[in-house]
Amino acid sequence: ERGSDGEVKIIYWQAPSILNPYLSGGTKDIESASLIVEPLARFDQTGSLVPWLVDEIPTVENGGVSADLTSITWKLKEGLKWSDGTPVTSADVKFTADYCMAPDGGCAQSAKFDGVASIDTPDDLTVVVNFDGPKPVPYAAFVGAQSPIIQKAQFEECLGAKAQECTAANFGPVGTGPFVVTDFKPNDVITMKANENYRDPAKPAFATLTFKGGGDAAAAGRAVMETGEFDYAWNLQLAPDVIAAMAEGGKGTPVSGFGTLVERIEMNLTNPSPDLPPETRATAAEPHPILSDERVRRALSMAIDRNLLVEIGYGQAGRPTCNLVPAPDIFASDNTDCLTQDIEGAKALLDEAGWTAGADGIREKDGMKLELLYQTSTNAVRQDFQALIKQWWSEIGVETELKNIDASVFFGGDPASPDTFQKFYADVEMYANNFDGTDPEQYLGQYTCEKAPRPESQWQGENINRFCNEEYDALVAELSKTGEISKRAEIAKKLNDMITKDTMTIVPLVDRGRVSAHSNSLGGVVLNTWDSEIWNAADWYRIK
Amino acid sequence: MPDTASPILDVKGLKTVFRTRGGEVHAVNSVSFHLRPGELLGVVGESGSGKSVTMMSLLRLLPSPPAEMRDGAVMFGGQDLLKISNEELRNVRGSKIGFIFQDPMTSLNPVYTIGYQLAEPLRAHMGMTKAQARTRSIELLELVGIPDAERRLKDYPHQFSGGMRQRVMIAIALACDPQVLIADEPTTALDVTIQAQIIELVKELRQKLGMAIIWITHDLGVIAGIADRVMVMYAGQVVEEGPVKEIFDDPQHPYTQALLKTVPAVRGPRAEKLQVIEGQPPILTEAPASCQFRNRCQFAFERCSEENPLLTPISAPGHKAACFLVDKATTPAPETAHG
Amino acid sequence: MLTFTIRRLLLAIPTLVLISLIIFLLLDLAPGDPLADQPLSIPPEVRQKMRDALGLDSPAYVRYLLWAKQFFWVEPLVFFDWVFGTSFSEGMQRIVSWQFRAPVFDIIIQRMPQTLWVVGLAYVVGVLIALPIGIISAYKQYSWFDQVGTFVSMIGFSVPPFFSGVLMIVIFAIMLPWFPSIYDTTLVVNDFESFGQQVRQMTLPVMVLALQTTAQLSRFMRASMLDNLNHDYVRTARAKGMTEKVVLLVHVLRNSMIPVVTVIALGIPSIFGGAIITEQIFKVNGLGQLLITAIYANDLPMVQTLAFIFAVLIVLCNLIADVLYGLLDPRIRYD
Amino acid sequence: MTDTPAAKPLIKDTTGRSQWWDVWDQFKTHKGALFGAAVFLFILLAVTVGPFLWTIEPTFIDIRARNSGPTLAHPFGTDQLGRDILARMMAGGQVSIAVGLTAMAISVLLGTLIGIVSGFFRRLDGLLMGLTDLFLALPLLPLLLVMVMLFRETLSRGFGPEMGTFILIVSAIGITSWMQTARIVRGEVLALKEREFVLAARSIGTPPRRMILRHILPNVLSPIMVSATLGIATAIITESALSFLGLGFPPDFPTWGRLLFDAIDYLQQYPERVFWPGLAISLTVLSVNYIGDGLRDALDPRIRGR
Amino acid sequence: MAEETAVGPLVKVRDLKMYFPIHSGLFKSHVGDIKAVDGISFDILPGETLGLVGESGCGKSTVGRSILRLYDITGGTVEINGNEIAQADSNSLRSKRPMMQMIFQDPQASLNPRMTVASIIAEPLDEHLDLTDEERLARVYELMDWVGLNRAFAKRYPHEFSGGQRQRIGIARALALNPKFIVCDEPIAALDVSIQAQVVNLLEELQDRLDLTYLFISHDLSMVRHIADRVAVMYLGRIVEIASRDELFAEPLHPYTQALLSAVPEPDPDYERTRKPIVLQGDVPSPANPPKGCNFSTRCPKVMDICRQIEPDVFDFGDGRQVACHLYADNTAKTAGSTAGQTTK
Ligand SMILES: Nc1ncnc2c1ncn2[C@@H]1O[C@H](COP(=O)(O)OP(=O)(O)OP(=O)(O)O)[C@@H](O)[C@H]1O
Ligand SMILES: Nc1ncnc2c1ncn2[C@@H]1O[C@H](COP(=O)(O)OP(=O)(O)OP(=O)(O)O)[C@@H](O)[C@H]1O
Ligand SMILES: [Mg+2]
Ligand SMILES: [Mg+2]
Repeated sequence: ERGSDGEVKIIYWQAPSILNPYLSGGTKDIESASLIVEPLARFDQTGSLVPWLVDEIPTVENGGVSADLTSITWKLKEGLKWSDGTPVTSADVKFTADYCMAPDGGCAQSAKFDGVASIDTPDDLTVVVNFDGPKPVPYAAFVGAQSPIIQKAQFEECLGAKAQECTAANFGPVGTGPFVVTDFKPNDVITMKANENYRDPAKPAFATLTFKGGGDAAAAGRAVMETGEFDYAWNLQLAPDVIAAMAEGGKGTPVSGFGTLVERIEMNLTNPSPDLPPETRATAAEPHPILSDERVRRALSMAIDRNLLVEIGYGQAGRPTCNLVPAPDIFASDNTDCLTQDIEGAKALLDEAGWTAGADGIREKDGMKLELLYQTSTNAVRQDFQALIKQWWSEIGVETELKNIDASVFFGGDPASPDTFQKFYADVEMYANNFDGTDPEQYLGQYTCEKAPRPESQWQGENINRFCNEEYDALVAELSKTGEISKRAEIAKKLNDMITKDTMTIVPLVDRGRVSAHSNSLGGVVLNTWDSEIWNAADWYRIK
Repeated sequence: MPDTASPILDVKGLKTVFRTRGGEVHAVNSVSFHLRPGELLGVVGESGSGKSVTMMSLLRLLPSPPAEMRDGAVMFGGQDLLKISNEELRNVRGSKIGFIFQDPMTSLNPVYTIGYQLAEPLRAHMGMTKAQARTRSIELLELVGIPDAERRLKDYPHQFSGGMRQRVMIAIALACDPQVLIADEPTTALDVTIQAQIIELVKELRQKLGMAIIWITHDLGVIAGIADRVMVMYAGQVVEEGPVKEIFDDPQHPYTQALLKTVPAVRGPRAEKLQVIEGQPPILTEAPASCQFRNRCQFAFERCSEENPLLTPISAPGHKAACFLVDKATTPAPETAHG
Repeated sequence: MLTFTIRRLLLAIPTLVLISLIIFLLLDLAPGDPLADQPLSIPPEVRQKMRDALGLDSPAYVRYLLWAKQFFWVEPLVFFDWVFGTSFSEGMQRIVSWQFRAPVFDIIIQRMPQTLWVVGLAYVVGVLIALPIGIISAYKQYSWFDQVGTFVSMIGFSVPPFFSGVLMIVIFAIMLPWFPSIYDTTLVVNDFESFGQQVRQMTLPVMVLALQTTAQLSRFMRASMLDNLNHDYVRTARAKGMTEKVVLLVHVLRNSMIPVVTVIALGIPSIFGGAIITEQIFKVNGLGQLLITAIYANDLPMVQTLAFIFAVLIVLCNLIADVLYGLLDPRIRYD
Repeated sequence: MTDTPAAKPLIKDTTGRSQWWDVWDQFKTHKGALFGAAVFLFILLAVTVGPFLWTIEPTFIDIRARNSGPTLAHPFGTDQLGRDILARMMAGGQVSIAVGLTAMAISVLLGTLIGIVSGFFRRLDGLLMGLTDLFLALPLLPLLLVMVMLFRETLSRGFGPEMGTFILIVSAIGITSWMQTARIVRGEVLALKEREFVLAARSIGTPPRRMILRHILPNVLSPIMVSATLGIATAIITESALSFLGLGFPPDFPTWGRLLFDAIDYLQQYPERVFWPGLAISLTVLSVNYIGDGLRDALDPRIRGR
Repeated sequence: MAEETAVGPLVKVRDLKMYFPIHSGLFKSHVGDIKAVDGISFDILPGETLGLVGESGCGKSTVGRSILRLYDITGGTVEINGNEIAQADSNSLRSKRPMMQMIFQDPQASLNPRMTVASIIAEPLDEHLDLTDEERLARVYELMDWVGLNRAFAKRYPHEFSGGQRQRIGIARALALNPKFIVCDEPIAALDVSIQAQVVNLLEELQDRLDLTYLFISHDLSMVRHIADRVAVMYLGRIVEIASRDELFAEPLHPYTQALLSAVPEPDPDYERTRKPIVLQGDVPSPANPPKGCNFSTRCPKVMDICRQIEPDVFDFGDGRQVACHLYADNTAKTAGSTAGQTTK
């Protein structure tokens, strides 16, 4: 029964700063907002699409998607109401698109609306999205926690540049979700209460919800598993033994799930030497003196024991992987060559490449030492990885200099800073990345030649490695035109292999899952890594 | 003053030692003296001779540590001030014995008004109300000659000149009509003109109130003007004691003699060269076992470095000196007879 | 005194303007990007659009002048409107945070209570503990109390709060579940029970913070007391027959407090600066946490405003310290 | 002038001896200081000579031995990667102490310089005190980020990555922590300026520079000493915060601060891991503080003579 | 001591003024002055000692310091040994420092507690001469001998000495550069009676030996009588009377001088019983706000109406004796200019 279970308390060690997913793509913001605003369809814990505010997922088969793949028709559930009691109509859906696509709005999710030409609302419950060309995978707009429906009445005045000024709306959006905001303290705490007008009269079971933010993962885990002050803690990026010890506290249980997040080492194919002029430093004009050689890259990969990395860094929240796209299953390549460490093989490969051991044990070739600068963002697990990998590499005669950079600088795109991951003023760097939803097209499309960051593009671009291969570019183009799912999977696997197994441009290490924890008295938790982690909060209840 | 009146304050064999990091300092060594009612006892001696420490020991005003009263008795009103409880002592301090300190500039608390500081002992010892204390404070300030007393109660010490601060100190000391007033160099820091004012004031007050006074000073001129009896101290000991005329006209101890000669005069013939007492006072690291003045004394002989001369009565009544050379009145009477 | 105060205030204006400019230039020069915490899956073109929407790319002097106008003109007007119910500021652009797209002052005001409660109270508690410790240590110099006090305050100096805070949590929240480890900023104190709850949740952070304040201040107090105990007026008070209590607490204390009070006043800005690490450990989410998250998020308007308010407080507290000095010590008159 | 024998006990035969012997003589009498010096010396020895005796590399990972408690092979145990904590403590100590001392020296130098100049030259006073306020108000983190951005690479190239980072960190801590010292010193100088011996020096014609060096500086030594000892603690701790933010040394480079910080996650499972660096930092700070106390007394000839 | 030859004065002070400005109000505007020294003139002949007496705060120290240009004076001229001091720039001033030196009131405060005796005495040598270490040490020893300090004390610190010894250190420092003229600012005030005599004797001895000229500031009249050849009496920033020692002490003319002398107690009980000091009422007015007319008019026992209106002229009684008091106005023949103090010989 709605509201019968009292209060539920969630802690995110990153605090939400805004409740409008269109103005911030941060996980904390999107997931907290997912309790309030909802999309038309979601991904479930297995990665498959489930209808949410609609009755069924439109497909070509059921006629929801036009045969030429240029439009998709969504039919809203009947009787849906906003939390303020007004009905949800197709106009709200159309408005949502207008809102995000308005110029000067700075919409964080505008990529979701790529290719949307127009939206028609033939009636109050029908939404037709027309694309400007065939769209093999039309489930981007209005799908997933990133792209929920917002209320037209509330956001009407907030179009375009004014979006930034609508504080009240951004802090307390009217939604269809199980909860409504009663008080939002940015970067601190959100208090919510059950949505009176939620479509299922029996839900949510909790009358109020407290969403606390801030602190660190250890404290969050402690609050759920040891002191029992909170019911749910998000993303416990802690060493496995620490989590295990906390679980012994007996108040809560860690849960984990896997998505597409892959911790990887990126090889710089261009020369980052500080001696080069800034115009050509780390650009395609200067190939990397060491890493341009595929054998060196492969040897570096072979020296790594991914199983141990998982054991040390992630425990049950990680598994070794050799793929950039580890999931969903149909897109995941079966490539497992890298999983066994092969120090001797690596040595042999380096010998073959002409790198011979020098007097101090460090390999050299043509008077150049095999020395690498290895950078990553600041994070305890990453620093442990760095230390381990450095040791392995030293075993094969590679000298490594480690560097860690504050995440806000490393991932901040400031073109003036030498320490951003895009600029890549290092030989190798390590971080994790994933893609939204289940389709890797855009993700794999990042490694085309023209997406390499360079001075002309203000160092913007996702092709961090400056990988450039015509064949790859051609395959990417083909993928964008292919609609059939098995065909797409085949191309995607090929792309994945090209950039990992074949060229060792990207050296995947760990397929990182998500570990969260919930108290033993909280029932109904289903960890979902494809959508908002707390996607089914409406179903949560208190175990009596 | 008749010799017969029983003393109001009788100090016997007072010994005060400071324990410092560098060892002990024997600042006061077996000092005995007495004070009769209504009498003004002048105490002279050069800097460091133990004048202040002696007087502060009487009221146990020295911080302990480092100071330690090793021995002696201070008889006042039938009690030994060195033995009574702190509570009883507090009833003597400020109410029966007033104290004026050496440096008027720092002896008043800078952050309280004069009125407050004056009223404090009045309220503590005489149980006065605020209003009574105020009235009395005004009286007192007028008594010590501070014009516009009522208004000045609200002033802070720094708003007073040195001379006026000293008057305030006197007013505080007199607040509870003490039987004994101890004035530790009350005019040394002041100009002659102000000094003259204060001396006039004290003479006047003495006549009015009839209290006994101990007046410490370096300035023999001041002593000559106001004292009935004089006590000369050197290195923590009394070396000579007697009626003022005796001391100035017929000094017995070589130190007193020298002291009198070092002072140039404003009147009379001018000496070509000043007399000096060569050398320095000794450092009092242990209790004296010999004459402390011997190194600076032109008459020193062997015995001086073997034995510490006792204070011995001399022919003139009430005149005593601690020197082997003095012409004794009778057979040397042991010093213990009385101070 | 009044003219002194006014003169100092006037003199402070150019200093503060200069400080604001320097803070701005520094922040502008600093690397980092307000979009750093956005997921990597957001493509660069979209990022660029978000940046444009925040007005990030206009030239520095434009942004500075805009900020200055907003800070010195718009925000005071808003305040005026709020107090008098007028509407002069209508339609004017306030200083808006890049993280929250909300006026920074609203958020600062939201954060104020918990910071003042926790950090402020810790300061008060620290002061209240430090003073008696300092007084007793001085009065009983070299006693065991004094020695222990010295030792403990040294420990207080040398143990960082990120250590002592976690230790407190482990001991008093986990092993002995007496206090909560997470501060509830939404708690409304309206009855006895919620008051108790508030006290309980403040206990640990206040203890951690107070330890540091106590350590520093008790040293100061001790030194100042020792200094004053040797003054002549103390002897005068004793000679007047005052009890030791009066001598110590009336005469010596007030004099010793003069330098200490100014030290206390100079420490006040740090209350408003929040206690970054302690706030983080206990999730107090006060101004310190606001500043640090704003820095991490490269929320320049927020950082700039907070830093500048901090500068104003520092200058003001300097002034307050001087004025207090003058008020407490009648010898000093600034004219 | 004659000197009475009674005055003699005060006098040591000071002619042949350098005054540093006097300082040492006085220092010796301060029990706390002597104890502090002994502890500090011990720590210094442990971190410098220690690595020659205990030869395990601090960065060597023995993954099988990870999270081991104190054993013969690892007397202090190992960390989550199986690195020997004793070796790391010693290596970390070298860095932490070096950073602490150098950063403190920089901060004290700056603070003293600015304090003296602004106290001594009235005209510069307003300006320099404004500067002090500015530095107090500047948010530390962005300042550090800017410094790192502007100088890390140049310094790394000039001095090697480790030395470069060292210089960077030390100067970063130094230039952001001098303000307190400056204020205190300024106050002292203002008071000293009124003392008669400064006037005496002026009547001799001593120029300002020598006036400062000869008369002012030695007399503000004791407050400087106090800030210096406190400064070491702050510097060691600030360094740990910096390395945590990734602004410090390379991540495999142990420092006490980082060891402490890393160990806090494991506080419940392996409390000894927190204990060692915590103890080391506290002991260092404590011993330096007592040394400071002793030095202050020893350097003051007025106390020394007693 | 001055020999009756036609030598000109060594020190010539004319209309010296030293005002300390008082700033107040919002913009620290200049609202007034503390007129610490308000137009005084005097000469000091070579080898002579001029005593300067007066109450505390009357400006004695300020005169001494102004003459040595330790303050930037407000007005007037100072000439020492033919050199203009009052307006000299800092470089030429520095080069003239060796000939004029000062001895300070508080021997404790005027010695840097962190310097050894040797380095204190050597400081002027370092500043002005270029000596080798040995020469310097030799000179330091010589100076220590002169002032009667045991050479063995060279490495000791000031606090290890008694007051008298400390003052000797100060004297040695002042003598280091062979000055001609020394300002002694109450060199004995902080010392004990028995030590005072030692220091005064030393000063006299050194004067004879080194042919020094002193300005001896003191408020101890008996000591001034002993050491000074001529005496100037100051009251509130002005010289009220200047005369040779014997004349002044035998027959003080100015009412203030009379009061001052009568207030000095004598160590003679008989005399003291009969002495009737002229007790001045009230306090010295503030130099920031001196009374109209004669400065002394507020406390003068012989005050007349004119005193409160008009500042008295200086009346010259010949032989260098001058008095600034209206009482002597009928002594018309002896009126000098408005500047008191020139020795007219
Ligand atoms: N707190 C103390 N610690 C150690 N020695 C002390 C202390 N107070 C005084 N003395 C010593 O006691 C001796 C006597 O000092 P006291 O103050 O009584 O001298 P005094 O005769 O009053 O001199 P003055 O005329 O200078 O006031 C001196 O040698 C002094 O050094
Ligand atoms: N630097 C200064 N600033 C302002 N006023 C000053 C300064 N120095 C001295 N005065 C004032 O000038 C007047 C004369 O002071 P000065 O020190 O010359 O007196 P003095 O005769 O030497 O007194 P004492 O006998 O106490 O040494 C005093 O009123 C004093 O307050
Ligand atoms: Mg005394
Ligand atoms: Mg003077």
